Amino acid sequence: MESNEIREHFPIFKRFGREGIVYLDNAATTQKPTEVIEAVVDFYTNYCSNVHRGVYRLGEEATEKFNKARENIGNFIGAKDNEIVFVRNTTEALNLLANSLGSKLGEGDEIILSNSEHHSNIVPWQMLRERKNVKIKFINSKHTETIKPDDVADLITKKTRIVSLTACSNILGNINDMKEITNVVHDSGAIMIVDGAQSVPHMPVKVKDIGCDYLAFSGHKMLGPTGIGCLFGREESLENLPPFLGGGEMIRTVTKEGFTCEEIPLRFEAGTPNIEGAIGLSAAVNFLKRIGMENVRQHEKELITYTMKQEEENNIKGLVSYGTRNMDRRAGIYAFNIGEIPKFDRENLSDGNISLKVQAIHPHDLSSVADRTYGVELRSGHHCAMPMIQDLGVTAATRASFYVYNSRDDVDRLFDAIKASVKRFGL
Amino acid sequence: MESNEIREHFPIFKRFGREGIVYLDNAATTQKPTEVIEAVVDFYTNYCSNVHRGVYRLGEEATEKFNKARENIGNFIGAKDNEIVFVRNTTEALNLLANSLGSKLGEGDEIILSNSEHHSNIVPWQMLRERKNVKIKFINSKHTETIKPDDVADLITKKTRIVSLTACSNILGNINDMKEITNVVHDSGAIMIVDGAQSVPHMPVKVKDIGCDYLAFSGHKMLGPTGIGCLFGREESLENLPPFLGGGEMIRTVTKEGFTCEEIPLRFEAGTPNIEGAIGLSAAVNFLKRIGMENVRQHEKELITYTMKQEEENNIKGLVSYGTRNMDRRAGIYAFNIGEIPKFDRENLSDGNISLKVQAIHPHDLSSVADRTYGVELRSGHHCAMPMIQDLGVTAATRASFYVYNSRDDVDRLFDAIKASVKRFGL
Amino acid sequence: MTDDEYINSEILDEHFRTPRNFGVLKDCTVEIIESNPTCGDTIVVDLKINGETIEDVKYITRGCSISTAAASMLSETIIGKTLKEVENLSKAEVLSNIGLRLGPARERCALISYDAVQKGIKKHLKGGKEAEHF
Amino acid sequence: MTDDEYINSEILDEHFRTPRNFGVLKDCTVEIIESNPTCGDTIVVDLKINGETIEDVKYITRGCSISTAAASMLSETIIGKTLKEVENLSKAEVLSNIGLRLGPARERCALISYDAVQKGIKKHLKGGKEAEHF
Ligand SMILES: Cc1ncc(COP(=O)(O)O)c(C=O)c1O
Ligand SMILES: Cc1ncc(COP(=O)(O)O)c(C=O)c1O
Repeated sequence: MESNEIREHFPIFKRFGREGIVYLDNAATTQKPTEVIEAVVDFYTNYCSNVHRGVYRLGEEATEKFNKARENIGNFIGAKDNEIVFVRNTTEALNLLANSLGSKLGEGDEIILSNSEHHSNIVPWQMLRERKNVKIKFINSKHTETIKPDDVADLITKKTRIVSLTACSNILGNINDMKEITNVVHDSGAIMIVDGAQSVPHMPVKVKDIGCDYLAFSGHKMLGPTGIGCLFGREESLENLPPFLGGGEMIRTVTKEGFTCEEIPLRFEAGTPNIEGAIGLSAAVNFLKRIGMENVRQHEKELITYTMKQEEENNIKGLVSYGTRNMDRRAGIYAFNIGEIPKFDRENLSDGNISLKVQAIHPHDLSSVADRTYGVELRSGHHCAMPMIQDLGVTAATRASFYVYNSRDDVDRLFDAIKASVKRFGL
Repeated sequence: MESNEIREHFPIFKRFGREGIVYLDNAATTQKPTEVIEAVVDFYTNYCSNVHRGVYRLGEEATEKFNKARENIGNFIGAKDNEIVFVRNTTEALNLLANSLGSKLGEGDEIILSNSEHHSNIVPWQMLRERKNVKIKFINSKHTETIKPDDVADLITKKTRIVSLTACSNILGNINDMKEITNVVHDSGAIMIVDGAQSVPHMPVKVKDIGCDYLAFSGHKMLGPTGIGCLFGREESLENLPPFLGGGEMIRTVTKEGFTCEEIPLRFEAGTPNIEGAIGLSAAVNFLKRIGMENVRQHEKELITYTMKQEEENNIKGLVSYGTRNMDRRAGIYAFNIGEIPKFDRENLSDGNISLKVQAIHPHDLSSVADRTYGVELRSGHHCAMPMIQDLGVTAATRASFYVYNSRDDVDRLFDAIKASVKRFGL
Repeated sequence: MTDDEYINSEILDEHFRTPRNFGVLKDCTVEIIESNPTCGDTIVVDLKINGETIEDVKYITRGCSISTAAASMLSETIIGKTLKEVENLSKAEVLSNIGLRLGPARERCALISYDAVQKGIKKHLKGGKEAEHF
Repeated sequence: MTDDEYINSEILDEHFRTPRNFGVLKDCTVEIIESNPTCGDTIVVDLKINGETIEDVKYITRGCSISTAAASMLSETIIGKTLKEVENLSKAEVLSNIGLRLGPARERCALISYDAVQKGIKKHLKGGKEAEHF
């Protein structure tokens, strides 16, 4: 399918029309095709019921569809169905791991992260540190460089228990080689966790290829509903993982004295799950399979390459952009600034030092103008990656991120919008 | 609205027709009216975007609708919007509390629960006990009795920190007087948590009336989507509650060294929330408001009273039912058995003692026959309340549970279905 | 499962009302207690294993018609078989023996005895003898 | 906010390009550092309070046009006012001074200086003097 043909499947683009909206905030969340919406409505209309326990027809149908969804999503990343735990989102998956793996860690054990992690792959570990006094080490890569196996190897010690890294940075678009990194990590005996929030939606991902122990991703970033995401864990890994949330469905028996657990993956799914979420995500996976993940990746690579070309040709004064320039390792994510507003530094803000007239357009202003002039929807701010924003030495950035329905026209409109904001707010 | 008129709003009943289906598993999950389905589809079609940060029009609309949903749901239970935390379900809300309140407890601190709690109000506390060596005490009420303030007072000691009780048992239908119980608990200085999974959907509930510190409920049990639920916490209580999950949205700043938290309620909502879930639940609340919660309660009280009458008139051999006979304190929940299969007891199962021919119909068989003969959808099993099932001395029970769209005809069909199962499996 | 199958199945009735090999094996080699989380049913399975062969099986259950009938049929299937043969028995075969199309919840009822037997063999091979308590 | 309002607002431009009372107050009574979680902007507000009156205000921000202009307008509003008067100033008034219809995210930009000032007054009343570090 071409991007134009793909767009036809998305009611929101029909509603706003070609001129109305250029949606470029796909790293935050994606639009939903008719196929996903219909799968959700089908559940409500034809077989709405709780899952797992009902022996009546609605309950059986709901359970079957729910189980099939798990199988289908597992298959998408090359996993068995019992290796897929349904969670709300990537964030919950990583918290589950920080808690359940964390319960086995002790003082001084080390966890390795990187400076390009999303907050959801930082804060859960910092919270664990508060409880357990573990040590967190950061790989500090330059924004132009992907994370290399050596960067990890350099930090590994005998005390390293967990390495948790994003497969693709949501701000730089840098794609890290998780397979090679996993090898290094496993050689040291540590556990490898991959934050797949920006990789699973955008490129072929097979867990057996990578070899990682765990992989987390969110449905809403891959055409699916919000409120549903997955934690993949290798069967052996999940078998040994202590439960996280307790309640219905995850138990086998409960007495006043104690409880015994269900088998995996149900052991990790306490309470009524997001049933239509799982079913909707499965429909999204089918949609992506029809396009083909190789094609998704190819399409986005072409768009980001075209973006680089447009950046050069437009030669906008003060424009700075971030991320690797190696397009083989670059996802469809484009973060930039028009002039850089330096990061906040109390020390430097004494009276003598105040230079009000920073030669820059604040990302919020840029986004608002882009929206109001060309209907271009951009994200501005810290992108939940404050440590990287800090390392870039800035206060914020503007980000465009592409998906299957975007086209070169959208990139052209992006640059029109940037120019409009320069016209409005340029100093 | 009459139940017939109400049914018109539910596409699933149109699809199956009056004769096709009698849905009586409402304590597990409820059907969804067109209004809820349309609210969800509207999000996908007209303003699909992530919330909180977008400064473009879709993002602003999504954020506004999401915030309005929170306000509306809060208003429904008499709470301010910042007192409503969005979670997946009741189970997650109770786990959040067991973790966040639990982090402040120490060895020997006491928690009071009851024998009619759902597993999701037992297992999280048992998991806390594993971590912290706290003590759990159970109120052991007879199934014919609601929980009385004195039952709680009897167990309270100087070490009691938390009392967590269901406002309405999901197996007995007993409605406990949470206001009086809360008074007793607060007099002792302990924290009062109410499991509102079966009360908020079925009767007027105002948190200021009850006076409790926390209240948990699930959207899918009150005409809303799955994957969305709420934890209400009094402003002062939430302000002092440590965060649970870490990640995006719940932070104010993140550096490699540490993080600071957002204000309540966002502090407790890490990662992308279930946006359409919240919006759908708000539409469900509007639907319930139109009916009026007094009317909902009155309708269900009439149905359960009628059920008692039918039970008497049909006089089915071996039928035993559970729960209080005081209809003022009884929700629309009817758990019963045709003959009681005794609970499993290894000691009693020596060769001499084996009596195969238990004079009983297994609840699974009853449910299957009810479904296949009269399209009556019942739940059978332990209803995620094994301790109460154990105290009833049985292996399982069958349960019918009513909601706004059920009618006396449905109760008649229930008894037809029971009689059909006696015909098929009666011994 | 169509109405007819379930409501009228004679084989189901047969095995449910007069289950074969019901009871306790005093001289069992291995005993397994397995419970069905769907409804809290519990089954006790006693296996008498001699070398490579399952010489005898008895079980106690107060489960539903399907779990009782499935246990009864399974007991008839496995007596006299080798451990390997029983280990190779697939869920699909067990379900097809019962001959009813079952939904996911009732399938669990039909397979609880199968799960217990498989666990029993594993336990035996590991040298375990004592009963597992829950 | 319509296109015209935001794109052409003269008052926004005025205050953004030449913000009033920008800078540091060496002899401030209380200083507050507030950050906007939406985009990581940070504002430092210095208040000089004499008895019941706010005698002077200065602030530093490198936020967007709206947060800068809002801080500028707010500083003009509160100089010379009593603490009570400022405490009674509502968010709605501040937003209406700016005169643009703002979405929820930009509203936070417009209110960061307001939040800082309110916190500053609270801190002053509690007797706090040192700067709050983040
Ligand atoms: C009293 C009670 N508490 C808690 C729950 C758990 O609800 P959920 O599965 O939505 O978390 C239920 C649902 O069955 C319930 O009835
Ligand atoms: C790399 C990465 N990790 C984690 C997340 C968090 O995803 P969610 O909000 O769905 O939990 C995101 C989303 O922005 C992301 O880009």
